[in-house]
Amino acid sequence: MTIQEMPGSTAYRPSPPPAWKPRTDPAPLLPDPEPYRVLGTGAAARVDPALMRTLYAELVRGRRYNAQATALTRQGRLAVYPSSTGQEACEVAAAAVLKEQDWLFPSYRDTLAAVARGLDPVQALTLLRGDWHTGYDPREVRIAPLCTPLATQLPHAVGLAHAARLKGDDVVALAMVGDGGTSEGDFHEALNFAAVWRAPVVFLVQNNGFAISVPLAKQTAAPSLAHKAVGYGMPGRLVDGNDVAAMHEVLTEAMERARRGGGPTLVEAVTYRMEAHTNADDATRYRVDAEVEAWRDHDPIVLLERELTERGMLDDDGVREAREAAEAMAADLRARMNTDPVLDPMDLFAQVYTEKTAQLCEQEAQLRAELEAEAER
Amino acid sequence: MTIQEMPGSTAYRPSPPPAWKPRTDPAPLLPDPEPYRVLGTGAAARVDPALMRTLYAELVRGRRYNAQATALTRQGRLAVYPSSTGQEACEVAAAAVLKEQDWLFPSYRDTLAAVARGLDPVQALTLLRGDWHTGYDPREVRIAPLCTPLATQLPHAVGLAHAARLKGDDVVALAMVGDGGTSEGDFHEALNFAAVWRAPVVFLVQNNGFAISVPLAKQTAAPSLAHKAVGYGMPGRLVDGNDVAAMHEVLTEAMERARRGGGPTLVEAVTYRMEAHTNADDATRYRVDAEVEAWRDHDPIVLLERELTERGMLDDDGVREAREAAEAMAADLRARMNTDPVLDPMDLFAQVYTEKTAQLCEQEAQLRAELEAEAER
Amino acid sequence: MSSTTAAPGRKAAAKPASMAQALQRAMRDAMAEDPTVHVMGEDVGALGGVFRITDGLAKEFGEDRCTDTPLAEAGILGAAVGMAMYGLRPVVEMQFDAFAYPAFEQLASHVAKMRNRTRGALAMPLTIRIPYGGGIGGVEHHSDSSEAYYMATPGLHVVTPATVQDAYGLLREAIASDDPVVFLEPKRLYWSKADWSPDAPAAVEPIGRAVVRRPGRSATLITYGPSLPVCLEAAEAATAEGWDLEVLDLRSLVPFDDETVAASVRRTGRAVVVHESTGFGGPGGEIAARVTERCFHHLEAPVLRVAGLDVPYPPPMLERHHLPGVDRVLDAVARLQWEA
Amino acid sequence: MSSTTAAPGRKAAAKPASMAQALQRAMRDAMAEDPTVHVMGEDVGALGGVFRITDGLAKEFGEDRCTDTPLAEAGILGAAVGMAMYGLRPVVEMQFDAFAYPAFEQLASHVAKMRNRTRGALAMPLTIRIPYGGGIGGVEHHSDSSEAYYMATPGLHVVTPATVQDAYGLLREAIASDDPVVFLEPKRLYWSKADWSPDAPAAVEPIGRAVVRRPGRSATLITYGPSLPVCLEAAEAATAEGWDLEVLDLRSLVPFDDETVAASVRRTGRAVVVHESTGFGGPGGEIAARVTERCFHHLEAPVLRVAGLDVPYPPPMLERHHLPGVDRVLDAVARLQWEA
Ligand SMILES: Cc1ncc(C[n+]2csc(CCOP(=O)(O)OP(=O)(O)O)c2C)c(N)n1
Ligand SMILES: Cc1ncc(C[n+]2csc(CCOP(=O)(O)OP(=O)(O)O)c2C)c(N)n1
Ligand SMILES: [Mg+2]
Ligand SMILES: [Mg+2]
Repeated sequence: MTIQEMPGSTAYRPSPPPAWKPRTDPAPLLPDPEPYRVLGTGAAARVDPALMRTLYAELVRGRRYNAQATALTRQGRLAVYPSSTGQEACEVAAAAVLKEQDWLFPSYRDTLAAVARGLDPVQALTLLRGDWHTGYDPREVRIAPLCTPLATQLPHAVGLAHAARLKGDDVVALAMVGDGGTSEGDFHEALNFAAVWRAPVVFLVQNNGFAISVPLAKQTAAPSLAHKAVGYGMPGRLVDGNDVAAMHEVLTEAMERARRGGGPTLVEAVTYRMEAHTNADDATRYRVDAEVEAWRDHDPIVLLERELTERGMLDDDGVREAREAAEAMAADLRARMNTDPVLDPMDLFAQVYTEKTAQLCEQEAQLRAELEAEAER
Repeated sequence: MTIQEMPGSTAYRPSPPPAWKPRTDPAPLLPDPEPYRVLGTGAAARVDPALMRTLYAELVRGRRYNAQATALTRQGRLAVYPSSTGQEACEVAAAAVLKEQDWLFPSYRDTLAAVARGLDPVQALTLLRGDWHTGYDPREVRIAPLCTPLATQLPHAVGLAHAARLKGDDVVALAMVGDGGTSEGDFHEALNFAAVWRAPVVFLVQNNGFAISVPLAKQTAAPSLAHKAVGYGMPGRLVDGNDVAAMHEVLTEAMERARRGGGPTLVEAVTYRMEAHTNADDATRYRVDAEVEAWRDHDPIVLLERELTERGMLDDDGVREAREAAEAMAADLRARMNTDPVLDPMDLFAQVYTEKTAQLCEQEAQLRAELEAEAER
Repeated sequence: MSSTTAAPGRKAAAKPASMAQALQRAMRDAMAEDPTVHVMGEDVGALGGVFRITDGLAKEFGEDRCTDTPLAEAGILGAAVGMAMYGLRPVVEMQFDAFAYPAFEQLASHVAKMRNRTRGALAMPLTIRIPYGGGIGGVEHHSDSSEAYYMATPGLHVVTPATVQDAYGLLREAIASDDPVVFLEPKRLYWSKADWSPDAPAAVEPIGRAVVRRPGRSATLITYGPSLPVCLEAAEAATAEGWDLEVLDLRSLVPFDDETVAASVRRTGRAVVVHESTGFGGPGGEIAARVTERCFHHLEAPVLRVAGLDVPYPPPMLERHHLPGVDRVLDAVARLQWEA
Repeated sequence: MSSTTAAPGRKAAAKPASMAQALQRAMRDAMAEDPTVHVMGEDVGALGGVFRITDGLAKEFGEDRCTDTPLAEAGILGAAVGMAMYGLRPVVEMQFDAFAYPAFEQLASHVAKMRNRTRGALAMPLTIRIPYGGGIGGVEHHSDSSEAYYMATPGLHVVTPATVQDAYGLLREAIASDDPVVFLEPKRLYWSKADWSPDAPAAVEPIGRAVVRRPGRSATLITYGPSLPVCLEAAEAATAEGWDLEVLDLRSLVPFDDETVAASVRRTGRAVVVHESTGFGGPGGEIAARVTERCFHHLEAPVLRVAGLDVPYPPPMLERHHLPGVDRVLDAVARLQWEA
């Protein structure tokens, strides 16, 4: 499971076939046939126990976050919530491998990754609550706006990483996308740009089996999504996305490779979406409970708990502590989300352009007059 | 160089990683490390001599066609001409492997493939002459309109092939695209749809080293363009695009595979654009003559002539015959292109919709009045 | 009304149905009648689409007739182009307005132009269904009004129903049309209901004809799709001010029914165009300009426009300030220079 | 005129230069002054672009500052968005109008909205250069007038020069702007020439201001980009009929200079909008509607429009019938109800 440095391709010039040389050796770019695992294998012995315990606490907190956000949605406090329940290992690992200066490019499903990176959950949930589109300053926290148009965040990650590299900054971008998103043209274009530019970016595909109702088999006929990497000339890695230790190891390696100029990596994390697509979705229309049940035994928290317990690294106290911390986070989130945000409709006009156009000033004045009339009634 | 049948992927359902199975065996999908060649190798003995001689005549005619079209452009008879000089083996082979009922999806550079398929060269050149956008009835000749927006013809080919398969018709679509075109999102989406649908379509990438001025190294970092195939779960084939016998063999195999329900294939033909991108381009800005010269010895006609001559299958008479036929075609083309086409401006309105809207009728009446006024002056 | 919109076989009395149901039924009847009709898009199969408009079609007609595609809009529309080239009649569902943008090149450069480029040899009998507009509390990119883009692209028909009856009738016609139709479904009217039977669609006017939804003499409200109920409500409220407003439902933006619209405005002498799309560069400019060109000397006041604000679509909690409501329509009517 | 448009250092006398040269010089000066300016696109490097507008930039500033990208427009614009997020100031070249369509989703859903979505935290100081319009004998997809699409997308500035001076001045300003600018270059004016020196750009008005190119009293021709020379020629020809036409060059479609335009039309009482884009759903509708809203009681006749036909752009041999020429402009002027 070593990743070979990709030789620079800029020397390539067209040459007649008798002199043909492949531009890159494909063999090291191909993923292993099986998803890489650490928990429950000999490799687990290598992992730093402190890291394991930290990841455990994060997983527990992440699961609680998902539950709380789901509950808030039922209570009408969120417009919609796409839960990452079952996918917490991917979310948590993605945040954990980032350095302070690195950037995260999340999709709508990845609020947990943003929270795990340190973003205030209330800010992370702004989009889904509906008071504004983005609830934080992306530059301050180095988290791009949660992205809804599928795969469109990937070229952004490439551009940002490329810009940082041109500037000589030590910045790596980690971009997240779903299995369905890999079918979009923007996925293709982003990976290609990244490889040609050797941009320091890591693409993390969470293959959770479905794009809303559409199962992977209707999405791709590829041996694995990680196999797509070779077509761009970057390494593809296949990982058990519910094994947080494996996720952490593979992503760390990919980040380091990007950091030292080795270019991008495509990581496919095999996981499963335990809940419906969002609260508005009805998963019974397209999948059976037995399938969901089969994954319960392979739950990311169960896997890690099993490993830690077997190796005497986690006792009841440890479990309680993690749960208490999670509850505290949830209580705080609940309290702060159970208020109606105070909004200023004039914000609609404030940042369409750097300076409001005369046209927008007119419309602003009109709306202000309407609101005043409304208030008087 | 066998191509494995792709196993149906519809049985795939998400399963936890301990039960992981790759959906397809990647090994047979990967291209050989070197472009496949026939001419000058032992494999040449296998090729039907009659086929070789036919292909030879077609290559000679194709080269002459390119020269004539280029000359017509210099004389102002064509608005623009993207020459396929040097790439005739790809063009000729693409046409030769099609059955009557099959469809060709050419790009702007592939008028020769259309002509080799039997289309009247004057009709093939209509777009480039500028009297209309498409000079023929695509259904009649089963050649899609020459396509200019890069790679956009590829999903069309997939849709058509899919429709034919649903209807139970024995139809395969062959779609042509350039190396630059492989970077477009539509390339990705088309190949993915084709593989998921197991559509009977063959994708032929002519890697001629450049997208206008941009060399392949700035286009991709992949080991080869054929390596992209594995990411879709289809076989990728790498071929010497100047070896017409190799092209014919590989394309025939891919067409047959598609025909018997085996799904799509991606073929990368390694070739070289001997002329500038079009007559309007200045190739000296981005490449040196030495590079062009290096390819002269690997010219498709030279390669085949060498093989045929060495094996006593072509004598001076044969060469002369081929050239005379080519000259006759060129003379006819010249004569018919050296007239001003008679155009009816009312055609502008005729086929915007099935029925002219009231709005278009108004505009038509106005233009008619203008033309009458003009005629009276 | 073209005969293709009459439902085959059975007869049923009118009963309450939603626009969503009427749309579903239109596809179902079209598929039953014509084996070349194929429905395709993201989640249109087992799920029946995120709005359930294709509910049951995959089950009834099989996955080859109602197909869950990979997630790639350019690929979907591009494949549909190829299918149409081979004689099929694809009905494409785009999941939301903004998610049709990846298919823009296929739409503008191929779908709209194919008939023209080939002098009529290749028809594009495609229907592209796009749920559009806001008012449903959707997060960003789920509430765009994108009709201006399609109107500005010659070769496309642009159609949008505002009633349950039209949802059925216009969609049947769109599917039967040999020209590509961008079929814009006002998503906040999906659950609006009316008494309706697919057996009695005779009252439905064809594509290309505007319809007077409320006759009136004081001024004309020109509208379509999601804003029709707003205009009808405004017209009712206006009676209190002594205004008798005529409400026109355009139904099809392309072709545009100049005749009906101009006739109304010539009669009333005043007009307001109402739509949810942003005002600047939106459909209202074209409509106001056409009306003015044709009715100038009948106009007592300039044709006014009530439209969405010229800003990106707002987040759910602010969208009510963006959407043209009854008050804004009445304000505009009040500005029609009644004193003159 | 913002100070960023003054060229650094040397002084030179005005001498004949083409619009292409002025555009090249604008990028060169911007790159020399500001190391965050990056030019990117297809063939912009060694080739200097298919129109040679980026000629020499890669050589002078290196391939990292003027970059040949892979051939994928959504990827180009998407990457530029990311670069802008990191503080760069990308100048993207789209090779032709219709080849910007693949980037439509990135443009509409990200470029136009980023500042708004993030309450101003992420600016998009992007310039998207698009050669547009016809008249150069290009085959299909090489001559589209796509300005209506961009006008209908709030968050974008839409700018188009018609003179050599403006080509330099407006492009400098666009690059210096912290907002995204769709910079439409009238490709058939690339080789038009004027006496010009980059050292004396003081006469150039900023983005957002329309300019009177020819004062007149009988009627106002409102135009921009490729149609400006047509209107100036028409105005000259019109003197023979006794018409003294004012010609307005809009220069920027967004923001729109209502003040200058309305002032002119109020003075003349008559107006014709002239553009090459198709008429239906094109910019002319918006412009005519705005003018009418503001100048209704000053108008002697409806604002008329002279535009491209409502058809897909014609093949080279027929394009002259599509393009608004002097005669059509004069015909429209004649229809401005002079007898009234
Ligand atoms: C361009 C675009 N098309 C369609 C959609 C609608 N949509 C939202 S989520 C989704 C499924 C995405 O599946 P996947 O990429 O696997 O991510 P997951 O939701 O499973 O995390 C779809 C079709 C969208 N957001 N963007
Ligand atoms: C979508 C799109 N973008 C840009 C162009 C402009 N363009 C025409 S040909 C070309 C290069 C194509 O290179 P390649 O695909 O390698 O084909 P070749 O010309 O070498 O045959 C470009 C950029 C286009 N036609 N379509
Ligand atoms: Mg998924
Ligand atoms: Mg090429």
